Amino acid sequence: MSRLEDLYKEVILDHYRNPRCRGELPVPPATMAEGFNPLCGDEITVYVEVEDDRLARIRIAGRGCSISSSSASMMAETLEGCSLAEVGERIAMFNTLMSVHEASLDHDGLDADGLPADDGAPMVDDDALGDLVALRGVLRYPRRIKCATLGWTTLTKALAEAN
Amino acid sequence: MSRLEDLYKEVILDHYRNPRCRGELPVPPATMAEGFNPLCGDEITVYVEVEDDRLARIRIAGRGCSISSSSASMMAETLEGCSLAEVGERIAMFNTLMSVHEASLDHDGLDADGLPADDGAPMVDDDALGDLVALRGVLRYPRRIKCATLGWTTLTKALAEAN
Amino acid sequence: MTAPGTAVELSSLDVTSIKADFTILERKIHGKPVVYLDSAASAQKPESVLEAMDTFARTSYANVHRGVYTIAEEATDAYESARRSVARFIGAPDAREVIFTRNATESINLVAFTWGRANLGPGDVVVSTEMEHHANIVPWQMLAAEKGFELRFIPVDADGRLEVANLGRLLDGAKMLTVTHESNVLATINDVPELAAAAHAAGAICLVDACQSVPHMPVDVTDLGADFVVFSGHKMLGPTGIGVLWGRSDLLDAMPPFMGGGEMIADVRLDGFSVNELPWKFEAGTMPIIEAVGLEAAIGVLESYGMDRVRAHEVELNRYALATLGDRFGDKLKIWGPSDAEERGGLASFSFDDIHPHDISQVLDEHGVCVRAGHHCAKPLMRCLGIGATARASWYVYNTTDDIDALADALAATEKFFSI
Amino acid sequence: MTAPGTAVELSSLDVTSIKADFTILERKIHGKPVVYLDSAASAQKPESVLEAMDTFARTSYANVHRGVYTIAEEATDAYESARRSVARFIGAPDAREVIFTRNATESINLVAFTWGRANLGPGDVVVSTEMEHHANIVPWQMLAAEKGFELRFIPVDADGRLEVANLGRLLDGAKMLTVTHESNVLATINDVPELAAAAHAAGAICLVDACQSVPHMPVDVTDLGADFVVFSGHKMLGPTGIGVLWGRSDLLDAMPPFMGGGEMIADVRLDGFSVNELPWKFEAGTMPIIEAVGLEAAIGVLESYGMDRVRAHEVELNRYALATLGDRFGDKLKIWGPSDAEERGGLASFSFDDIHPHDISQVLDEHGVCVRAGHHCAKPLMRCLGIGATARASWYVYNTTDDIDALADALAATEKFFSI
Ligand SMILES: Cc1ncc(COP(=O)(O)O)c(C=O)c1O
Ligand SMILES: Cc1ncc(COP(=O)(O)O)c(C=O)c1O
Repeated sequence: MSRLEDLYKEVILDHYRNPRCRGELPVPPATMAEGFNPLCGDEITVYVEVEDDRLARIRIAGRGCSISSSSASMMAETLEGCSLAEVGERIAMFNTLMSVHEASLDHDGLDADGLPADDGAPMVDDDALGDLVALRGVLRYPRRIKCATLGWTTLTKALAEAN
Repeated sequence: MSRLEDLYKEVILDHYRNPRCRGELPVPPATMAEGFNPLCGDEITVYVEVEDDRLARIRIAGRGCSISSSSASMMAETLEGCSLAEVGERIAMFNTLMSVHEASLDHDGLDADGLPADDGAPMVDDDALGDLVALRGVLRYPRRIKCATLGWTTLTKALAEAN
Repeated sequence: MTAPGTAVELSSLDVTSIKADFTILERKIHGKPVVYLDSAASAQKPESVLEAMDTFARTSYANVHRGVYTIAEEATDAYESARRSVARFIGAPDAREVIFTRNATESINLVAFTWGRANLGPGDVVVSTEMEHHANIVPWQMLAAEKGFELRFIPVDADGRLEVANLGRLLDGAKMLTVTHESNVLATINDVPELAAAAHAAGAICLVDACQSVPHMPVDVTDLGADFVVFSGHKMLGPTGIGVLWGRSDLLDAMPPFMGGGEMIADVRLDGFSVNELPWKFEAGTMPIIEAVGLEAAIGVLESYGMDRVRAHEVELNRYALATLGDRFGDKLKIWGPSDAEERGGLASFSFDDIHPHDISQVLDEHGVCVRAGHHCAKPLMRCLGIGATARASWYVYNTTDDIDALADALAATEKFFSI
Repeated sequence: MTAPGTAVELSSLDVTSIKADFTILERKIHGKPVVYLDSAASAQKPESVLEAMDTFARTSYANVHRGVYTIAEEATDAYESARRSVARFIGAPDAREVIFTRNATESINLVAFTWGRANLGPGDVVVSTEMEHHANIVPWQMLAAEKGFELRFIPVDADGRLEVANLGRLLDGAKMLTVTHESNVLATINDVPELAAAAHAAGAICLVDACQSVPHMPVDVTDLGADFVVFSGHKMLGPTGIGVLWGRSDLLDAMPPFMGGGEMIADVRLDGFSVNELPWKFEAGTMPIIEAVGLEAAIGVLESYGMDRVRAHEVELNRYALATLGDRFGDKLKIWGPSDAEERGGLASFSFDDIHPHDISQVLDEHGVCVRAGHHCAKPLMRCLGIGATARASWYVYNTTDDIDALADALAATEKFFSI
């Protein structure tokens, strides 16, 4: 089961069982966005409230698999309270980590294990990622990458609404 | 070349080289109809003038392959001057001869030579057909049947116009 | 996995010899023999289908209809022979009523774009059901948005059956009832003859989405009383790239053409065109010729099994699956749809112990068990059921009770994995 | 037939070894070796294409996009890899701009039904040419009848070239120029970069029918300057049942979807739906998955030959054919289109001594020689040329000068037969 445990790391299962920042926020003052994963039907709603250029509050509603729920939960926990500049950086970093997704039509650059090959692979510093590094294992499962990124792309839309 | 000569009988080549009843008729009093063979692009126009329940005059215009030209030429030669009742009978007889065409979506009933098998095959008296019997060879070439029938279906339309 | 020999005897089909015809089923996934339980999404292809296509391509391939040389004649004969086989298989009165398309989705769109566009406008009504596949909802929504007619849906009851109590009211003023023969999520088999009769009584015509029925049970379009019937080749042991629309010839004759191009025309001038006769009127451009040959071979295989026996086999698997999963997982596992094995098609969508279907499918794969997870292109139905997704296992001619046991074993392992 | 050894050396391609890859070319017709000269209608399929499809179906087949299990992942990867290969082959900036369809005809209809329906109305103009295939005329005629825009045609001159003297006036007010890259009758290769630039200067976009060019010469969609490019798999050594639409992503993004169904949606509710992203937005229902694998293999084969060399080979055959047929039949045989071998694609449509093309093709078949006879789905062009039909011989990677000699010998026999 080592392959599976690579995907379902303990920290992922923990966030799945005990999701952080669950709930809704009144709109307005908050803004919100909905995201769909056409593959599995998962729906997620991200609520954000921006105050003084900070992501003051973030709440996640909707349902998802362990990967999408835990990714959104980790995202919310990591980003709540951060400055918008930091939030933008984190999102960019996560997108880079998952960039096999963005290039999902072009993921030739995987090594024999399905992990990004050294050359040309996105390089993201594990330390900067914190818990999120646990999601690296998803890269082995290209179809699940959309699960991992669902919360993040929905957050990006919600923040765009806030402008 | 015996296969070929079965298709291109001498009488067919004769009608092809010297087509009978070529030309047009003034409309009215004549009526006319146009026919297309979508396979090869052949176009034929049949002009008819009915007087006293007789097919008084028939003219053929347009271009076609040896099979469609000769079939139309033989048709015109045979039918000009006949009573409408006789014309109807001849058309029906020809359609029976070519009925592999009408059932071209269902021509399972061919024998090993591609000719209609005895059982279930259309039985038409060779004597009654006259020269037209030469067109029997076409049945071996299912895709050419539309060539042989083009003049006849167009005549049927032209006669319908006359009513 | 249960010990060898415990598999229930299924007298209806000789599955062992059938299975040997499907090379892919010899494969191992992560070291485990593959257990393919996703035939409702697409079926595997037997030896004789692959061979028929390969042989045709190696001996008689050419473009059809447009050539008089021998190979082109042979190719045309093969293509039109496939049409006749389809007509025979579904009891179509006339082979000219069989139109080849890319898939069932295109077949439905064809009807919406042609019959629909010509016949539907403001004040008109199209009735569908809450259990339809997106393929039988979205084309009508797109057309409704353009033409301004009303779209109504027959609701689904708690057992996953169509709620027909108010059918008369729903059909009032309707011009079209479009309904699935079998739900690809609930396994419910709808009473199409009754529904079609009700539609006709209300002055509507009836389109039947037979994607899940034609591959799995005897279907006769005349017995159904339908006006249009659609299905896909790839779900019935045939190749991808080919689907079927059957329609009553009077309706097809009256309909405008769909796509424009070669073969569907009788004549083209710079200022206009005239349309070819049926069935070619609806077949624009070079069609899936090799695929038609494969579809005919698939029909031959199914006919050799006998569709009655295919159905009997699947009902036996239904019975075994309902019993096994019920015994082993009790209330933790909910199978959606009717509870009677006889009333179901050969599939089971389930919810399991709050584990997300995606995660179920992922862990099952580790055991070689292939099931689908998601909304199965039936999001409106998912909303009715109050869920986002299900896992779905579906069986076909090559599946056995061993496969159901493998599913159950893998589900037990899944439960354990997520409860650690 | 000329004696062995007299065949002109074609340095560009190793045709002997290529030919060995096409089993069907070993066949005999009426006792004569088959001489396949109908690749412009459809090409034969090499070993590696047939094998790629067969192997995929035997090892990794499942429906794509909707499953997370291993085989479904492999199938999805194979399907999306085919898309990337197509993008690379035609120099598409982004694989998401490559839409799979059933054939080129559907690709053009897709643009007409979506871009056309959204952008064209009374007062608008679409410009096409007199040398188009029906696939690039009828869809626009159908739409013009519905939407009331004007359709104009660039005329063809006596040499079979587009008459561009009045291009500016024709393009005045146009929103779309839709033009073939190479005429499937005249063999004329149009100057698409110049035509597309003229279209853009007039404020129109440009669709290129590349059915006859992509299989036969290097084509780069960016170099063409086109906005849409369409072609079919079956003419480029690939399977039937799959075609391609390439489009600029900004145009595709702005277009409404075409057919409704699974895969093309992001969400469906009873009261509406939202659309998926590119390219899937335009791919409704189960696509030709196995065929995509075959198309990728065909591209691999063509790339291994090198498209420059494919083109060079065909030009050499052009040269040989023009010389041989001219020498042997003089004025009795008229080849339509440009007289310079370099300006022509690899085909020759001809009229011969008043013998009807149908009759020519029939007698040629008796000699094993396969040529097409008819209007080649270009009836408006036939009317311009003042003829009803032509016979057409077309060559490809597996043809040699021997095949041209066989054609000439069979033509001599035809002449003799009809002059008896
Ligand atoms: C120039 C041209 N355009 C369009 C087509 C239509 O292609 P298809 O039948 O594959 O859709 C063809 C081939 O028949 C062609 O030669
Ligand atoms: C009930 C039903 N309708 C329609 C479809 C669509 O079939 P296809 O994708 O072959 O067009 C499917 C299969 O996915 C189905 O199960």
